[in-house]
Amino acid sequence: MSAAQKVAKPTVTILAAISKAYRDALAEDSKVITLGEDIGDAEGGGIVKITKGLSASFGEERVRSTPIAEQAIMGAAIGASLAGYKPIAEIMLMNFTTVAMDMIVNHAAKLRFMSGGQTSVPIVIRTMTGLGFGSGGQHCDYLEAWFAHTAGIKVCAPSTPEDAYGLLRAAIEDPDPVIFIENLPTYFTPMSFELPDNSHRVPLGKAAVQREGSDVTLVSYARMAVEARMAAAKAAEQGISVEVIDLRTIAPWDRETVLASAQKTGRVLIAHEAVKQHGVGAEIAAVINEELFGQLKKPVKRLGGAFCAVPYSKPLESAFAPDAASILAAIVQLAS
Amino acid sequence: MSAAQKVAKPTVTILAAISKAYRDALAEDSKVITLGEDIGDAEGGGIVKITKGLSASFGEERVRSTPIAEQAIMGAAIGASLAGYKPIAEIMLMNFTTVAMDMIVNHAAKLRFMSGGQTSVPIVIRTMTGLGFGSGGQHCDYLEAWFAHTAGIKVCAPSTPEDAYGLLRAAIEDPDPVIFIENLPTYFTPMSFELPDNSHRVPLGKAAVQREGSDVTLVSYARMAVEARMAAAKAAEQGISVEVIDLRTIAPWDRETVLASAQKTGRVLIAHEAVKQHGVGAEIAAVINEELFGQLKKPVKRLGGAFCAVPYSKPLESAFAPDAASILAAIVQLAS
Amino acid sequence: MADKQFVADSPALLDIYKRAALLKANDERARKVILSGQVAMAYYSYRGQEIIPSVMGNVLRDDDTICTIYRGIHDMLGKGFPLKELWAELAGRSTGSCKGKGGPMHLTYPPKGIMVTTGIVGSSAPIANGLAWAAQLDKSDRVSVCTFGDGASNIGAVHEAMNLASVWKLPTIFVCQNNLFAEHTKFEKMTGGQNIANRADGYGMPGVRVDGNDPEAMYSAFAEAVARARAGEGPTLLECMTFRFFGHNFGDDDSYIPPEQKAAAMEADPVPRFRARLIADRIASEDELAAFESDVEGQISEALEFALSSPWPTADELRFDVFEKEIAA
Amino acid sequence: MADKQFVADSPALLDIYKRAALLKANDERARKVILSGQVAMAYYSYRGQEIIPSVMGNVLRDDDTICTIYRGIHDMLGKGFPLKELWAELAGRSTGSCKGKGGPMHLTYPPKGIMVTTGIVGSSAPIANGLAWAAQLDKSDRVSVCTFGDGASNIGAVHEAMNLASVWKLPTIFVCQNNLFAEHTKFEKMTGGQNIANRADGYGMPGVRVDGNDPEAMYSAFAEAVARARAGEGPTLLECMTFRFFGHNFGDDDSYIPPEQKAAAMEADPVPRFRARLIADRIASEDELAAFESDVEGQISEALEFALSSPWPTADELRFDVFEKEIAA
Ligand SMILES: Cc1ncc(C[n+]2csc(CCOP(=O)(O)OP(=O)(O)O)c2C)c(N)n1
Ligand SMILES: Cc1ncc(C[n+]2csc(CCOP(=O)(O)OP(=O)(O)O)c2C)c(N)n1
Ligand SMILES: [Mg+2]
Ligand SMILES: [Mg+2]
Repeated sequence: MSAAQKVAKPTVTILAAISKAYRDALAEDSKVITLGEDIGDAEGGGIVKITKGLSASFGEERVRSTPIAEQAIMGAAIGASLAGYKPIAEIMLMNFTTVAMDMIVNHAAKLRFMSGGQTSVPIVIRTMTGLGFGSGGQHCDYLEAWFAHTAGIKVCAPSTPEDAYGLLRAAIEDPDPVIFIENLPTYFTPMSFELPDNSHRVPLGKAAVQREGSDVTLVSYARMAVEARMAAAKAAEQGISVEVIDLRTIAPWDRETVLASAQKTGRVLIAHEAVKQHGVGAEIAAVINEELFGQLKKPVKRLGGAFCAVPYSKPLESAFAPDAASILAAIVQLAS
Repeated sequence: MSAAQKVAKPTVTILAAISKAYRDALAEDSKVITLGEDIGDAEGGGIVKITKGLSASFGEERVRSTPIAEQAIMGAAIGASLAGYKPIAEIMLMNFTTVAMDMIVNHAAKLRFMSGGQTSVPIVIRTMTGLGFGSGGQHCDYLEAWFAHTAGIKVCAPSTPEDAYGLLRAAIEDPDPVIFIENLPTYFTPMSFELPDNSHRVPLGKAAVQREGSDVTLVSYARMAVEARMAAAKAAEQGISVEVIDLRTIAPWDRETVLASAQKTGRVLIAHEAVKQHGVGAEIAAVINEELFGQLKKPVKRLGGAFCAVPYSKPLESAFAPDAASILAAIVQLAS
Repeated sequence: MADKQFVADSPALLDIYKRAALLKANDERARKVILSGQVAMAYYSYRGQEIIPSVMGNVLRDDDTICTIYRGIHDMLGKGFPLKELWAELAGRSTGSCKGKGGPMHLTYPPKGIMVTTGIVGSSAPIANGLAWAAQLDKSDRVSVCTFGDGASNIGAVHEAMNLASVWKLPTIFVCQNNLFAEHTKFEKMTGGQNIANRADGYGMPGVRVDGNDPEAMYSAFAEAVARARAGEGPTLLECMTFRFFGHNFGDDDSYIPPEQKAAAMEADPVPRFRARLIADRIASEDELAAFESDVEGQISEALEFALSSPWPTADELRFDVFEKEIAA
Repeated sequence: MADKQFVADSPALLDIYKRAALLKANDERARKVILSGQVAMAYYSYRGQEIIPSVMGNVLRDDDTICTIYRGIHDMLGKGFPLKELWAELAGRSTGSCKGKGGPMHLTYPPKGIMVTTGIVGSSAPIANGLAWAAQLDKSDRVSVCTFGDGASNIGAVHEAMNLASVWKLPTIFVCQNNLFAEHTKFEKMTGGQNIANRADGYGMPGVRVDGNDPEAMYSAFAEAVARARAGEGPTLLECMTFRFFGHNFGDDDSYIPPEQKAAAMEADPVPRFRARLIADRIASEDELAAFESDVEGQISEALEFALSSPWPTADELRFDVFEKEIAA
C-alpha cells in the first residue's frame, strides 16, 4: 500500500471482485459456464448486476438465464459437470436452496462417493443472504451449518474483495462442489484499493488471521468478520489485544490456525449471524474444547443469531444478530 | 414388572407402539388426520404397515394416500393445520425431507413467528431412517441437526416402545410442528411387555435417565441409545458405572438433565449415527463446556457417523456409525 | 356448470370497481410513502393488476381462504385486509397484523381468510390444498384460492399441488396472474408451451386463460371456478392475463421491459377504463365515484397515521411466537 | 421428422431381442441369488419391462448418456453395463463399478454413458438436462436420456426439468416407464389427467404414449425422439406402457395388485412373445436364440463368480471419494 493510498479511500467492493472473478474465469476456461434466474443481459444481468455483461461477452449458451426452478437449475449444473464442465449455478437467495436441497445434498455432494470416484461434480453454487434490508424470514437465512454437516460439499463465505475473488476462482477450479455464500450488505462497501490480479487465489480450507493479538481469539466469517474487525479495533483502544480469524472457508475449516491461536490466547469467542444453537460455532467450540482441554482460561464463548426466524421490523432485525458492539462486550467479558 | 414377566421375553415393538399411538389419536380426536405415500389400506397400509387398518377404520378422507410429491404432502398438512386440523404427514424416508425442505423450514417452522402468532402449524412429520439394510446414501441419512438448528420446529427420536407411544401422542397434541424420527432397525425388536395405555404421554423436551451411574455420562438417542444401553451394561461388568441418558427430544434438548449428570460424573460421551462434524453432539458438547468449565475431568467425547455418505457395502456400512463396541471403548478410555 | 351463466350484475360491477379503486389508491400511496422515506420496505407494486383481486374479493366469502405471495397486497386488500393493521405491519410496528415480525412479504389476517403470504415462489399452492382439504373434511362449501405468477408456474411446488388437487378433487382455485414477466425475465423465455392454462388438461382439470383486466370476463371465469369448487367438482386453473406497470420491485430498473409494451399497457390502464365504463353505462355517477375515492384516500391517510404513531416492537419479541410457549433454547 | 419413418429392421429386432433376453435372464438370476442368500440387497425387479431399455440400447450410442433410477438395472444392461462390474457392485465388493459404495441403487458406469442412478424419485430428470446442455455446448449430436416411473411424473423435479428442456431446446429424452404402479399405489389414484404423455403439450414438446412392450412401436417412437434430439429440435416425452411382474421390491407383498391384472400381464409376457415372433418371421432360428440364451446364462454365472470371489472393501474406503483429495474432517 503506497502512502498516497493510505490516506485515500478504498474504492473496490466485494461485488466488483466477484464480477471480475466471474469474468476472468469465463475468459480463461471455456469449460466454465453459468446459469441462474435473471443472470443474462436481456434480464438486466442479475438482481445486483454481478453478472452484467457476461452473456454479451460469452454468449447466452454459456451464461444462461433460467426459468424459476431451482431443482432444474441445480440438476443442469450437476449434469453439465458430469460431462466435464465447471458450472456456476446461482441460487438467488440462500432460503431458496431449500427447494433444491435434494439436488445439492443427495446428488451434488454424494455422487463422487456413491460412484466410487467415477464421477465428480465440480460445481459452484453461488448464493446470497444478508440482514438489514427488512427481508424477513423467507429472504434472509443462514444455513451454512447444514452444508458443513454434509460430507462432500465445501462451504465458503468471504468478507473482503481479495478473498471473494481468490476464493471464487479457487472454488471454480476445485474438483468438488462448493457452496459460495455472499452477503448482501457487504457487497457495496468499498474495502480495497485494487481489484485482485487474475492469478490471485485463496486456497479453500485456509483461514486468514486478519489481525494478530494475544488476549482473545475471535473467530468469525462473512459479515460477522467485518463486525469482528471493528470490534477488535475498539478493543485495542481499551488495551485488549484481539486476534481476528476470518475462517473464509467454513467447511473444511482451518483447525490448525484456530487451535494455534486459541492455544496462544486461551480465550476464544466465535461469532456468526446464523442461529447460535447448532450453528457452526458449536462444532468449532466442541473441537477447541476437545483439543485444548485444560489449557483455556475461559470457556469458549459463542455469539449467534437469535432462536427465531429473521424478523422484519427494524428494531427486531437489528437485535437478531451480533454486531460490533455485542462482540466487543463479549471480548471485554472474556478478557476480564 | 412381575416376576413372571422377568423371565418371559418382551413382545412389544416400537412399530406396534407407533401404530397404536396413531390409532388412539385418530380415535380420540376427529381433528387428527394423516397423509403420505401408500399409507392407505388399498396401498397395503404403508411400507412397514404402520398405518395398516387405519383408512379402513377412519376413512380415506382422514387417512389419505398421496401421489409421490413431498412438497404437496407437506403443503397439504400445513394448510389443514392452519384450519384447525392436526395432520400427521409421513415422509417415507428422511432423505426425502430434502425435496420438501422449503415447506418444512420456510413455512411450517416459521409461520407462527412471521404471522406474529396469528397462525400455528400443529403438524407432525413422521419420518424414518436407519442403517443395516444396505440402503446406501440416498435411503439412509441423519438430518436431525438441520432441524435442531431451525427455530420453530421440535425434533423427537425415541428408542423404546413406551417413548415412541408417549412422544408421538405428545407430538400430535403439541401446538407446534414436530419432526418425529423413527429408526428402521429398531422397529422390529420386541423391547417391552405391554403396549402403553392410551393416557401415556412423554413430555417433549424431557430426557430419560435410562440407567443411573456415577463414572461416565453417556448421551444419545434413537438407535444409538439402544447401543448405549448395551455398552453401559458391558461397562458395568468392567466396574465402570455409566449413566445413560436418552434425549428422546433432540430439540429442545433437556439441558438440566444432561448438565446435572455431567456435573456429577465429570466425564461425558455423546454418541449419534449422524455425521459427527456439526452434528447434534457439537451443540451439546459446546453447552456442557460453557456451563461446566473447569468442572470436567476429561474433555467431552463425541462419537458420530463417518464423514461420508452412508455406504452400501456391508463392511463399510457397519463401519460408518458407532456401535456398542466403539461406545464401550470410548467409555473405557474416558473412565481411565 | 356448463349451462349456468356467470355474469356480473351492476351491483357486483360497482363493488368490483370500488375494490379496484382502493387497491390503486393504496399502491399509489405506498410508492409515495416509500419515496418520502416515511416507510422503508421491499415493495412489489401490483399497479395494473387490480381487477383480478377485486373480482376475487367480490365473489369470495370471508370464510373462503387465500394463500398469496409477496406481490399480494392487492389480493389481500381485495379480500378485506383492514388498512390499519396492514399499514402498521408495513411500517414494522407492534400494532401490525403480525406485530411487525412478518412485514410486507408475510402479511396474514385470518379473520378475512388471509392465511399465508409467502415469499417463496410457488409455495402458496401446496398450502392452499391443505386449506381445501380442511374444507372437504369440514363438509363446508368454502373454497381455497392461491395466487402465484407466470414465473411460478414453472416451479415444482405448483405442479405437485395441481396434480394433488385434481386427484383429491379439492376446492382449490389456482389463480395465475400472468403479468408477462418474472422479475426481469420475459414470459416466453421461461415458459415451455404457449400458455399456462393449457397445462391444466394434463392434470385433468379445467384451465382457462382469461383477460384479467376485463372485469366481466374475469368475473365469469372466477365465479364459475368458485361455483365448481363449492359444488365439489374440484379445482380450476385460471390464467389471468395482466401487466405490472412498475417493474418487479420498487426501485427496480425496468429497462428490460420494452417501452412500447409498457406504454401500451399503461394506456389501457384497467382501472380508469373500468371507471369510465361504469359512468357511461350509468352504473355509477362521477360524483358517487369521486366521493368514494376521496373517502378511500382519507382511510389510507388515517391508517398511515395510525401506523406511524404506533410503537415499535421491542427486542424481547424475538423470544415470542417461535413456539406457542416460550422455550429457553 | 414428420415425413421420416422409423422402422426397426430385422437386425435391429434381433439385437433388441438379445438385449431383452439378457435382461430377463439377469433378473431371474438376481431373484434366485437373493433367495439363496448369496447376495443381500434391495432389489427392484424390472421383469416385464425389458423391451423399453432393449430398444433404447439398440438405438443409442455409447456416448449418449442415461440417468436412471433404482429400478434401472434393465436400463443399464440395455445400455451395455458390463456384467462383472455390475454383479460385483451388487455384491458390495471392491471390484464393483462403484467399489461397493453405491450398490444397486447408485450403479454408475461412465464408459457406457451410464452417468447417474438415483434413488430419489424424479431426480434423474433435472440432471439429464445438464448432460444435454453439455452436448449442446460441445456441439455434439449426442442425446441425454432419463428414465423415471409413472409415479415420478407427479413430483416437482420432473416438471421443472421438462419445462427447462423445452425452453432450452435440449436433446433430452424423457422416458416414463408407466408400469401402472408406484410402490403400492395405482396409476389412476395418483395421476390427475388420463395419462402422462398429454402433459408434454403444456410444455410445448411432443408427447407420445406408446406400448412399451411392443418392440416395433417402441422402436419407432424412441428412434424418432432420438432423431429429433440429434437434429437440435429439442426434447420429447415418451410414456411407455408396461407392467412389472413382481411387486415394487423383492419380498414385497404384492396383494395390492389385482390378481387378474397380474395374470393377464404375465400371460402377455413381452419377451417370449417377441421371441416367438422372431422365429415365426424367420428373423432368427430357435437354435440361434437358444444358443444365445445359454451363452448369456454362462456370462451371468461367470460374473457372479467373479463378484463373489472378489474382496470386500476395507473400512478406510470411508475416507476416500468424499472429495477428490482426502481431507481430514
Ligand atoms: C423459490 C424462489 N426462487 C426465486 C425467488 C426470487 N423471485 C422472487 S419474485 C420472482 C419472480 C416471480 O415471477 P412471477 O411468478 O411471474 O410473479 P410476479 O412477481 O410477476 O408477480 C423471483 C424469481 C423466490 N422468491 N423464490
Ligand atoms: C422423493 C421420493 N419420495 C419417495 C420415494 C419412495 N419411493 C421409491 S420408489 C417409489 C415409487 C415410484 O413409482 P414409479 O415412479 O411409478 O416407479 P416404479 O417404481 O414403478 O418403476 C417411491 C414412492 C423416493 N424414493 N423418493
Ligand atoms: Mg409475473
Ligand atoms: Mg411405476
